Amino acid sequence: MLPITNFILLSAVIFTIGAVGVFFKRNIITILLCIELMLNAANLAFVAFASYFGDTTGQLFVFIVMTVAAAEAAVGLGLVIAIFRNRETLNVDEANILKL
Amino acid sequence: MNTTTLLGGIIFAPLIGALVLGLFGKRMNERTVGLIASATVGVSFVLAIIAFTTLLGVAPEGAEGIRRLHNPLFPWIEVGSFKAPFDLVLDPLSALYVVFVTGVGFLIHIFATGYMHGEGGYYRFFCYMNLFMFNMLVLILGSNMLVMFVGWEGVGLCSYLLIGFYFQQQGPAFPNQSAKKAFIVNRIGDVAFAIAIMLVFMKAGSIEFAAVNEWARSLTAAEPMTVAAFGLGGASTIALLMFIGATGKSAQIPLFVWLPDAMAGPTPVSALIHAATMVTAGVYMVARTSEVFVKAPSAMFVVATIGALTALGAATIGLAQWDIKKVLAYSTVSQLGYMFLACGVGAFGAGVFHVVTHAFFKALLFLGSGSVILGMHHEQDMRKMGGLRKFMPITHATMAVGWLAICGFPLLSGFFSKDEILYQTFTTNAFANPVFGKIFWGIGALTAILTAVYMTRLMVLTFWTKERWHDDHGHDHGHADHADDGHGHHGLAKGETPHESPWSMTLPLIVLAIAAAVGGYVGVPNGLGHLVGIENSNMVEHFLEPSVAHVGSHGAVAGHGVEAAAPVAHDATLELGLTAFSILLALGGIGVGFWIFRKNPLLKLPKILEDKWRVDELYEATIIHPIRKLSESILWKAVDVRSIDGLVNAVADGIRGLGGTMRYLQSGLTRSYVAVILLGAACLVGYFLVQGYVK
Amino acid sequence: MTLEMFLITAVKIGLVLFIILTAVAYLTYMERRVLAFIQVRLGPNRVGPFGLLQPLADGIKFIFKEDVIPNDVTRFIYILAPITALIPALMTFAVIPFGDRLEIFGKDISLYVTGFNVSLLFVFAMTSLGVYGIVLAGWSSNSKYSLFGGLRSSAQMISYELALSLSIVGVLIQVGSLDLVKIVEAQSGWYGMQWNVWAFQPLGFLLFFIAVLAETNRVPFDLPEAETELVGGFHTEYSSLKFAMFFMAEYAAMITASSMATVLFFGGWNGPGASADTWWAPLLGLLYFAIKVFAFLFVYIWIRGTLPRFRYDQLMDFGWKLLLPLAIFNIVFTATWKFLFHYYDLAQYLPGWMSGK
Amino acid sequence: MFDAITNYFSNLTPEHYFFFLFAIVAIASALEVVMQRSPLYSAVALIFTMAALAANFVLLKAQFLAAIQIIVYAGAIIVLFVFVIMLLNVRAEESRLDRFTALRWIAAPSAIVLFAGAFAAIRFSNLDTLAPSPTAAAAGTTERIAEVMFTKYLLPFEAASVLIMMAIVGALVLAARAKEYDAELSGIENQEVPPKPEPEAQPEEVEVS
Repeated sequence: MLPITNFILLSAVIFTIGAVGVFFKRNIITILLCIELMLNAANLAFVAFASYFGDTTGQLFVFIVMTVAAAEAAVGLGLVIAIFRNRETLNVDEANILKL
Repeated sequence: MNTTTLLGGIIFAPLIGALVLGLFGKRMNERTVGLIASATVGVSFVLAIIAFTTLLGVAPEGAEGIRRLHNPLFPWIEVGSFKAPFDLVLDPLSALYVVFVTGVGFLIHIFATGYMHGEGGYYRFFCYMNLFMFNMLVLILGSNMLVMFVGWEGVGLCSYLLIGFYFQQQGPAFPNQSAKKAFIVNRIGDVAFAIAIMLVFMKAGSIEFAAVNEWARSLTAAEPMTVAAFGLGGASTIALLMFIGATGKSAQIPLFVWLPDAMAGPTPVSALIHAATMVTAGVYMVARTSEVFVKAPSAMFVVATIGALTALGAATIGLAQWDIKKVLAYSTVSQLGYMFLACGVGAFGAGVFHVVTHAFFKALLFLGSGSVILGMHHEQDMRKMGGLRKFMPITHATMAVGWLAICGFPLLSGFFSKDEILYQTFTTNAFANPVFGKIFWGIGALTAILTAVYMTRLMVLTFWTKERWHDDHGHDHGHADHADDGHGHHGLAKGETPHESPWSMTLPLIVLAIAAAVGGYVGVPNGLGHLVGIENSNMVEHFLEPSVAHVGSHGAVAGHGVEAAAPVAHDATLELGLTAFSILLALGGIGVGFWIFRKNPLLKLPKILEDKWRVDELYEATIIHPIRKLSESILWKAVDVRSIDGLVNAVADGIRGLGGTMRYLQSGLTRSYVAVILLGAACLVGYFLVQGYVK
Repeated sequence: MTLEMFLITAVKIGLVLFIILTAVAYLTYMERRVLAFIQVRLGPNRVGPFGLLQPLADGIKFIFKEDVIPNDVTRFIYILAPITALIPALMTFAVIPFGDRLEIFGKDISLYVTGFNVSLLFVFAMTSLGVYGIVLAGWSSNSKYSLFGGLRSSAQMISYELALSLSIVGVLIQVGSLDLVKIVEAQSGWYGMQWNVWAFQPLGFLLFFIAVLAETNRVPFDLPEAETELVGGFHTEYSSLKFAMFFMAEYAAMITASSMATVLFFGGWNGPGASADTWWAPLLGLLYFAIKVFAFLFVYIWIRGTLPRFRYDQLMDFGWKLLLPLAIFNIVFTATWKFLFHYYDLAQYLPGWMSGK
Repeated sequence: MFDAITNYFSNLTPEHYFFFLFAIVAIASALEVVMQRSPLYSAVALIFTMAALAANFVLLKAQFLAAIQIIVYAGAIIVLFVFVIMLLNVRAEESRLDRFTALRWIAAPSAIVLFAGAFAAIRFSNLDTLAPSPTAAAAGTTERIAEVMFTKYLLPFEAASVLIMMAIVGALVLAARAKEYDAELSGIENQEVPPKPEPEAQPEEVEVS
């Protein structure tokens, strides 16, 4: 049987990739995608621990995380559209004024 | 514990009715609305009867031998050891209440379909009425104090909505003002009740009625009968707080002022809520927790005193009122005082019995007055009535039954219950000094005479003397003083005569008249029963025995209910003597009433009585006015404006200043934020690593 | 996993793929013939007897046509899109229970490829992936018609997927399982009175069927490929085998939808004699399943021959303001019903065939 | 040396192979998400990551979550992303000069530290000794999740639904406000509303033949 470290390590790798992506990308949509990546990495860790401890709680957290991700996508993309309408760009560095 | 789902049906039938009417009633015609409203309450009534008979077949359980039906609905609030499930329980006390509440409620609903004919907001009225029935039944059937509190507040809300039913009318003494008054006065009592619930949980560890009574029983001895007992936070304090709650709901001194004003609502509301059912909730609560009261003689003394004073005071006011509904309202307050007097001297069974008989005859009287008001085209002033016997024979006959019943005319229902209360008061040993019992009996007897007098006055003025419909007399008191039923035009026009009401109104009157006449035979006092050869004829008290505590004439002070359940020898001579005396009182009162008002129906009584002892003015001067002044000068101008606003503004200024400096951190560059977050995360991970390494 | 099981599964996969692809091919034939009948035409009748070899001819044509890839497309995604459309559509058949268990040469073989405890969710997962094929095709083609088709498609599918998922929750409440085999088994008995469509999900079925029409982009919800408005919608720029893949994906989705309707609402393989204890009973069940699926496919074509197309705003209003509230109402209704049965045990007052006891 | 490698491989079960397969797919597609210039490619790559993770969930006996992962993430969230990308018709990231190169010198080391820290934490932990739970399969069933969700974790569940509600309202407000902002940007709101011009005389109907 696989040791749990395999899954946790995979989770850590994906999380780091996501974190790096959030920092290095300039396109807002890609940044949001990278955040999803990080959330997914966390999900994997949750499920792994839930499975190895035989406890449902971890799986439930994944459920909640998915809810949060859905909410984040809805609001985030709403913001993206708003920014794009006013700025004609999706570069985060351009969207540096609080007032749209 | 016997589990059933019947009780859920009893409470939910009216709720469904209220929901249907509230949501869709606007599009229904009157027939459908009336049908739905009456039918749902009818269903409740039938289910209540079934539940009652089921209960009779249930084996008694526990040391107290209480029969119980239990219907758990859902777990409601659970915090730590505090549990308040939404459960319903039927025991003898609640069974009796449920049956008469649904029964009387059903009749009044039928009456109202006729009475409210053609009113605006017909469906709204019945939606509230059904909602009221739901809440009242929750109040009665709730298995713990919090569920009861839900019903308690619910009936308060419905009462508010229904008193203010004609909210369009504007003015200082008009329905919306009365509704607000009722609501606010009730809140005072509710606060006390809420505190009592908390205190009970603290002391007894549970708010289930069964557990609370168990706790009270387990107290070894009653607390001493002193004023200091209230400060101990024990049974006396709890009992007193609950009683304050009861004074609010049941209109006792000092919180009785809302009930007469509540007559601004439609008459069926007055009959159902402000005479028969809701106002007896206080008595119900006291009886429910009677074990606690038994352990607190000083609280019992307060209850009896307040009850007796209320009974007497309200009766005197009732003597001088001109508005037919006001007379009945003060009569209700007075009779409620009687019930509390009974509870205060430890005769809880007699008190509850009086609740039942009173529900019959008072509902009958109110409905009769409604019939009169409708027949007189919304005229409520008795000075403009008279001679109605010819025109409204059925109303007259049924009201006469109610009149005799409330006066305590022999062999009618009021006679039995009132007689029982007076006898129990006379022989009580709930108090250290038996003289108290005799004093209370004296007040009760005086009240009984006064009751007979003012009720006779009402009948004489309304039905028997010459017709005064078109007299100009009586307009001097102005319209503002008298709550009419929402019609710009009221009173009879020239040439009109009063008319009898439709069958939908007279039928409930007849049924109630029969109930008021024979309803007392379920509780014939044991002495009288003995006289005609029937032992233990007081079936009601026998039925209630397990579920209320016993003290006073039946057993030692603070005796356990079990001991009291044993048969006790009666002092038959004393009881029969007192019975004979109360017959004399009733007949005497009726006679006096005839003698005075027959000749001189418009006799003016002392102004202070007509002005209701000026209690409202007293409250205005001593409580409301000072509070208003205090709020204005100190709370508003000093505390709110200076301190609170000042504090808030200071905080706001400080934060603005801080923000002014901090804003330079907000570059607006998302990625710099991300970098900081990343740095922070890395620092955290590093910290934990180092810490782990050090370990 | 023994070699034997592996082989059996492999054979089953092959068989299912073969049957489905053949069915897809002949579905096109059936559609053309039935439409022709509705429109008082003849339809294809030249290739082979009654034109029965027409699908074969079409297939050969698709394969040998020139595969045009326009210059300005996003190449990788352009090629990926038809594959993304077809594969999930075919993968759903892995869990659809066509029939009961069958005994062959003493071996107990289930008449479905595989089954597990959340197979219904698997079907939904796969169908929800199907939208990518269309969206990616629309985006990568670099053509405004394709883009509009893709946009409309994604909006439409997101909207109707909600109603679709909610419409079957009633069934799930009643059956209490996400396993398609269990759902079918729960509908056996009482001569079809236990089929969910009567007991008690008629509204659920109606909503399901309408939502499924929209999910498969069929008339009257065929806005993504409305040929009169958008030339051809998302597949305007596709030709040859890639176009054929979209075509196959759409028809496979239709078969999936019909199968799901059969499984969820019409008792799956159940029918008179299908639960008998004989060797041929499962085969009979298979036949019943085929007949029911065929009936739904016919209704599909019938609707296409009869109804006009929705306008875009009507489509959105219909989905959000009518289907969704009705689906929620259906759930509340079913839950209340189930609760009442559970709590008050109303079933004891009903005749047996209604309560299912 | 050679023996060690053969030993290692001979000890592998099918689960190992599946895990490595999906782990490689997940990492590769995750890298692709970050490295692609076009958001759409990133989104497509993310679908693959999701699918690979869903497969990992199945390995961990969380079938319900695996299905939900595909339905919610791939079927709804990423579709939303793709929809927005299409709506705005975003092609590739503009290759304009990065104005804030200095930040990289903070972030890159931080990321390395982050990963190194996580790796070290896993490496030095005793997680390896954690035996798989025998109740793992029972913990992942729909019934079990539902039971826990609607009893013990009802409050978080309700909180999450409130969050979704707020997100809906927020998204609606953003979408509805957009017009107002447009008006504000073009300076219309500060001007007097010009009187409605009289409808011009309709041009003569042109005969269309």
